[in-house]
Amino acid sequence: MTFDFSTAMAGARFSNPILTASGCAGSGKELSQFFPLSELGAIVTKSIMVKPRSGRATPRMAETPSGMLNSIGLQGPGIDQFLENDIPWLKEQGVKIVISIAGESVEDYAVLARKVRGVAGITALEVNISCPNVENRGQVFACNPTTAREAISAVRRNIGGEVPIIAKLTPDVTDITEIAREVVDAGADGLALINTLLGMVIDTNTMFPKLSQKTGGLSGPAIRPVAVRAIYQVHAALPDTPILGMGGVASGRDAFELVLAGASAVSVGTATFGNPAAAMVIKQELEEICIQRGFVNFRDAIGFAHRAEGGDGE
Amino acid sequence: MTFDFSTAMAGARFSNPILTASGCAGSGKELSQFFPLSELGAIVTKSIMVKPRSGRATPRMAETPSGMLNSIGLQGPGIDQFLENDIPWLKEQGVKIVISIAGESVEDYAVLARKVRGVAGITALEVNISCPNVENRGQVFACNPTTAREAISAVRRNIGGEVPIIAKLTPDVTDITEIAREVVDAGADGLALINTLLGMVIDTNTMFPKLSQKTGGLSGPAIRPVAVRAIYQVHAALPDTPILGMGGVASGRDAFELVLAGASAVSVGTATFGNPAAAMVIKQELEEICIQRGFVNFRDAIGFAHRAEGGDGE
Amino acid sequence: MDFPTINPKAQQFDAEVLSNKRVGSYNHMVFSVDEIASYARPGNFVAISVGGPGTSMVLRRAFAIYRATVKPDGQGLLELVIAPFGNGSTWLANRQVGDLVNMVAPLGTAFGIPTEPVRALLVGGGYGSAPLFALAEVLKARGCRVDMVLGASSAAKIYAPLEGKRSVSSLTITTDDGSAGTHGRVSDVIPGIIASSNIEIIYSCGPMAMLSAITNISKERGIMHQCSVEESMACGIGVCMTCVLPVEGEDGVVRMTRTCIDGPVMDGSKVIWTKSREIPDGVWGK
Amino acid sequence: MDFPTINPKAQQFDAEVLSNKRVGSYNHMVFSVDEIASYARPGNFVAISVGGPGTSMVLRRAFAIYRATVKPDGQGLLELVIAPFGNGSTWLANRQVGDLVNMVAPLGTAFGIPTEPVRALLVGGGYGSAPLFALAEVLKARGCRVDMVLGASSAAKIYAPLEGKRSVSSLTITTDDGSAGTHGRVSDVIPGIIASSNIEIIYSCGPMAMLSAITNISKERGIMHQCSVEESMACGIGVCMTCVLPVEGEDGVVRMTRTCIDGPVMDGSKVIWTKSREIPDGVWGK
Ligand SMILES: Cc1cc2nc3c(=O)[nH]c(=O)nc-3n(C[C@H](O)[C@H](O)[C@H](O)COP(=O)(O)OP(=O)(O)OC[C@H]3O[C@@H](n4cnc5c(N)ncnc54)[C@H](O)[C@@H]3O)c2cc1C
Ligand SMILES: Cc1cc2nc3c(=O)[nH]c(=O)nc-3n(C[C@H](O)[C@H](O)[C@H](O)COP(=O)(O)OP(=O)(O)OC[C@H]3O[C@@H](n4cnc5c(N)ncnc54)[C@H](O)[C@@H]3O)c2cc1C
Ligand SMILES: Cc1cc2nc3c(=O)[nH]c(=O)nc-3n(C[C@H](O)[C@H](O)[C@H](O)COP(=O)(O)O)c2cc1C
Ligand SMILES: Cc1cc2nc3c(=O)[nH]c(=O)nc-3n(C[C@H](O)[C@H](O)[C@H](O)COP(=O)(O)O)c2cc1C
Ligand code: FES
Ligand code: FES
Repeated sequence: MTFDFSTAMAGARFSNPILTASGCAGSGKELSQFFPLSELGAIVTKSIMVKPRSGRATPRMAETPSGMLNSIGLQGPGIDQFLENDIPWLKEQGVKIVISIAGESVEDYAVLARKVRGVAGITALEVNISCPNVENRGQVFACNPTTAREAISAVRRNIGGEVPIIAKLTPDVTDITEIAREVVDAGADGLALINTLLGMVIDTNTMFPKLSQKTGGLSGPAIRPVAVRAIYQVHAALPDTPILGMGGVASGRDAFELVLAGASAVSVGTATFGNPAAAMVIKQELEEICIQRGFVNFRDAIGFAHRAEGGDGE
Repeated sequence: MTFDFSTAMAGARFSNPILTASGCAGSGKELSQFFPLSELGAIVTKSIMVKPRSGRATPRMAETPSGMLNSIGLQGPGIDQFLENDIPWLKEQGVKIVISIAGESVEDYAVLARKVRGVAGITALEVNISCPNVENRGQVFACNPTTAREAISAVRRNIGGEVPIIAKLTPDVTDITEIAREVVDAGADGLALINTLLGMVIDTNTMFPKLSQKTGGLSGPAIRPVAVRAIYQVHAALPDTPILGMGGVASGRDAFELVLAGASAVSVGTATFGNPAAAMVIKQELEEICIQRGFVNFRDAIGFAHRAEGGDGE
Repeated sequence: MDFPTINPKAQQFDAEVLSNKRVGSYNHMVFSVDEIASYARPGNFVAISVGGPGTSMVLRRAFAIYRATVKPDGQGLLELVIAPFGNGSTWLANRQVGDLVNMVAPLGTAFGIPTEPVRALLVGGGYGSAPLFALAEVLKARGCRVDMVLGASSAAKIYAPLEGKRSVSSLTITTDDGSAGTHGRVSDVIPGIIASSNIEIIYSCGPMAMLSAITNISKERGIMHQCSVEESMACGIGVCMTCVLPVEGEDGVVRMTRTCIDGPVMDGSKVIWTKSREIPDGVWGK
Repeated sequence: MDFPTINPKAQQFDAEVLSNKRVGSYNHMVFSVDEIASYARPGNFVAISVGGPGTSMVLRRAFAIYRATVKPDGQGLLELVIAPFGNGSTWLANRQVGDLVNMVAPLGTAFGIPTEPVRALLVGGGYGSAPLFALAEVLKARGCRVDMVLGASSAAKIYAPLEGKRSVSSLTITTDDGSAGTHGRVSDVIPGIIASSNIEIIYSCGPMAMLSAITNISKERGIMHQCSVEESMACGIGVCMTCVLPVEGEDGVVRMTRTCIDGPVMDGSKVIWTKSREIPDGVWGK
């Protein structure tokens, strides 16, 4: 029997469950030197905003134990240039495309959704709501049930019915299931878990925070236990909502861990910085593990850790 | 000029700023085989509850990248046996003692505070409010401003004026400064930051969560960037409230990082598991770094990263 | 009150690798130490930091002491048997002669040695045989008869060096796949040996399921059973409370007891061998 | 649109350590590679994963290629000069002959080589001298006159091997502490050399403050300045956006530009050498 490695999220279908993580795959072209992008389940683009953005000043990163901090600050060309330049090239590669969008206001999300709506061949929309809301004292949309809902509603109203919406949440909240319920209720078809954790590194030589913006987002294997917990909790609370899992996945074993917790597909972020071919290695290892554990369909492994514990030796 | 390594927190004075972290130093006796406890700024005891507690079933731990998960579940003999057996021995060692208490209800905190009030020679009380509140659907006290306040108020009303109260907070909240303000307002003299992050590891062989209780607390260097961020934020918000910093400190450099962020003293937890003498190594390294950076008083380094950035090369 | 504490001889030190040889599925490693070797008793273990500078592994790994000797010139030797399994043990097994590793040793309780000569059965599962050979020598020196049963999943996982075999009167091997000795588990052959050799005490070391099965056999027959348990240990020195088992104390109360301090060698009949993942009813403080 | 992408010759591979020698404060390391060496140009760099299995270091480290050669038998050699500094570079400097390390190479832009013979000044700070010797050879082969200035905090931090010195017409050394050469900074001696040797182009590699100072000197004199910058890089292959500098493009617009793809070699006059920690006004999208 051949193993069926395909997966689906809210109508979006992927030939395999390994995707890139937003902001960790450049424009796609850079990675295509190491493997054909079409080997990915899909590429998730960097989060794109309405207007061009310089991002933050450097230093923008600091390595941390089993992880890193970044404060790129969503550098990018803005949605118009992005749709004109980046998307056509990606389409030529035959890779499924998930566009990630980010806004500074509810209206931004509405504008972005309308722009994406007009583009053919987009498999899904990831809505990064872990951004500061300039209209609300810079509080992150996903940190507040109301603003999280408003951002997702704005996308829902403007995207039309074709493209599934995946809301990307931050783990920096007291109860992530509360935010998850809220955005699903507002029309999200799926959830992306988790974005980075807010962290800081102080340079003990200069005795100032290392990053120019002081705080940054913590990613990498260090945060994997937080990702697994968040995915497990949300999958338990909303078993019918598909989850795109991410956070510290650096091997097939790690991806499998997120899948068992409830992820229908897995994004690879920081691991690509350490190994340009990480997504391909992870994909192959994950397939091997699934087969070794006796799964015939990848989809049977999703959320498998939630089954009742047996009495036998377990 | 000799370096003054002493520090103080809300009236409690320590000959040096290196303490153990609650739950990471056994009864003290075990560590005393590796160094005289009196070399510590203070020993912080495991969190003690009103009644004897078996703690959680095993497995209680899982190693994670640059960290570990634990779900000890506050195993302990209960406050009466603890005060009778553990405390007298610690006093003989000439080490300053910080008692950590943990309750399942507001009344528990009141009872524990009254019990500790009667004991002479206690330098401070650390109040672990990162525990599930059985009266509130098991929600952790420190996750909710109201319950956090109630627990600390109960301690404040019952402890009397002698022993400073240090409230220990969890980082698993949307805004830690909100909780910090609340407990300081309720009478906490200082804050202990941070407790562990909620995490999970799934055993990819059994395909079940590795810990018997599924989730556990993430500690170790992996979480240090979160600790530094939390300490920095809270020190900025409440510059007059002393902070006992902790979270992933494994070297003098790490301790210095937390001090620069705003910690008046530093607790060493997980590092002791990897190296029984960790606290002593860290103490010596921290002293060397402070001197090397030109500090004459340790206390001048506290929160030093908050100064205005200079124009020079920095 | 005299509360339990760690092996009073325990120290922390760097030890040099003197030899590292592959034996079946294992690495037999010899470390140069000082007079600390003279304090190690059969059943004691060492806790080693793994991974080197920049490692992501924050916890020590525990290994049973296979043999501890002091040479005439005063040099101490500690020998371990390592099963390269995950990142930590693999790192250790890859150390080369001349490398230093940081150890805390000796740790934990030792096997109790009877004052009179007795007929003893030693049972080891996998690398659980490691501490049994030194024990066998001590028992022989006391005039005991020593039978041994070693079990593993397959032949390569039986650790039974020649010089070790010398100190036992009989050695029975079982493998799950029949690739060596009797096809089956140690518990299949133990009752027969107890009967034929008139065994008075069982010493065991291996997986928890094996120790639990042996406890059943020994309890039925009223035979003493000292077992070396293996719970996940984060610190090895009694400060983390991760390594506990429900064990009945002298006062009859069952407490969650640290196996790194009150173990690893414990009286099998006092351990409550429940399924893990549950606190049995009646445990103090449940 | 043809958007910038990574060095089209870049590949990922394991390379064996052939030699590792301490030279002053540095380790000169030679790696065995295949024909990839023939694609490396002076200024290109490699990105190496550090720490080995179980490491806590998740990011690659970038190192300038000191020399890339292909032997007659087809074996390629890549040589690097490593300053053991933090955990990553120290790990690398501790690799032994025969060890394998994982590399991505060649990466980034190379120094532009003039088609006509010109009078060139090469300026290196610390290990920034590494890529300059191969550049000097190429320039000499084109008939250029090559002067060189190397600066460092002290003598041990000047990397200037004998065979390297052969390809330059003059070598001036400066040290901050005066332990070798002129007491001072490279920027103190450069104006004099420019004047006396009639320099037409400056190539530089070293700390950002040095590159910025050289840009001022070259701009004043209308001299071309190609510099190899060193921003913290998380990936080295253009996917993380951590390594950016504000750089003026051909369209006159200043953008935050990736130094791992559009650099490390850049036109000094196009870089906006502000204080770090600030986005200069006028940058696109500020
Ligand atoms: C008292 C005692 C004696 C031991 N003696 C030996 C011996 O002689 N030879 C030998 O090869 N190994 C022995 N072990 C097991 C050894 O300590 C390691 O658990 C094992 O080598 C796996 O570690 P790892 O780093 O390779 O695997 P990893 O998977 O990286 O281990 C991860 C973590 O889980 C813990 N862990 C996982 N599984 C177990 C387990 N079954 N038991 C205990 N801890 C676990 C490890 O200690 C570590 O903290 C002993 C363990 C104990 C407690
Ligand atoms: C294009 C380029 C070429 C380089 N060439 C050389 C060379 O030829 N020889 C050499 O010894 N080193 C070179 N470096 C520096 C090298 O990449 C490492 O940054 C340096 O060795 C310190 O790493 P570490 O692991 O020892 O220190 P750590 O402190 O452990 O480094 C931590 C992290 O910070 C980053 N980082 C910290 N400081 C710097 C810095 N000043 N510049 C860049 N990244 C930094 C590192 O990349 C790493 O991710 C080069 C860097 C770049 C970007
Ligand atoms: C350098 C960098 C840039 C990122 N940019 C984005 C982004 O633009 N949009 C977004 O939703 N997440 C962004 N992320 C978060 C990742 O997509 C991912 O959620 C997170 O890093 C955790 O996964 P990892 O541990 O595999 O990296 C970024 C992460 C990094 C490290
Ligand atoms: C095994 C273990 C047990 C702990 N027990 C307690 C406890 O009883 N009370 C408490 O307030 N914190 C407890 N903690 C949290 C630590 O005190 C500390 O806040 C946390 O581990 C972060 O510091 P570290 O990274 O240095 O370990 C425990 C942590 C560990 C790892
Ligand atoms: S291993 Fe830490 S208490 Fe036993
Ligand atoms: S280092 Fe990642 S984009 Fe340049």
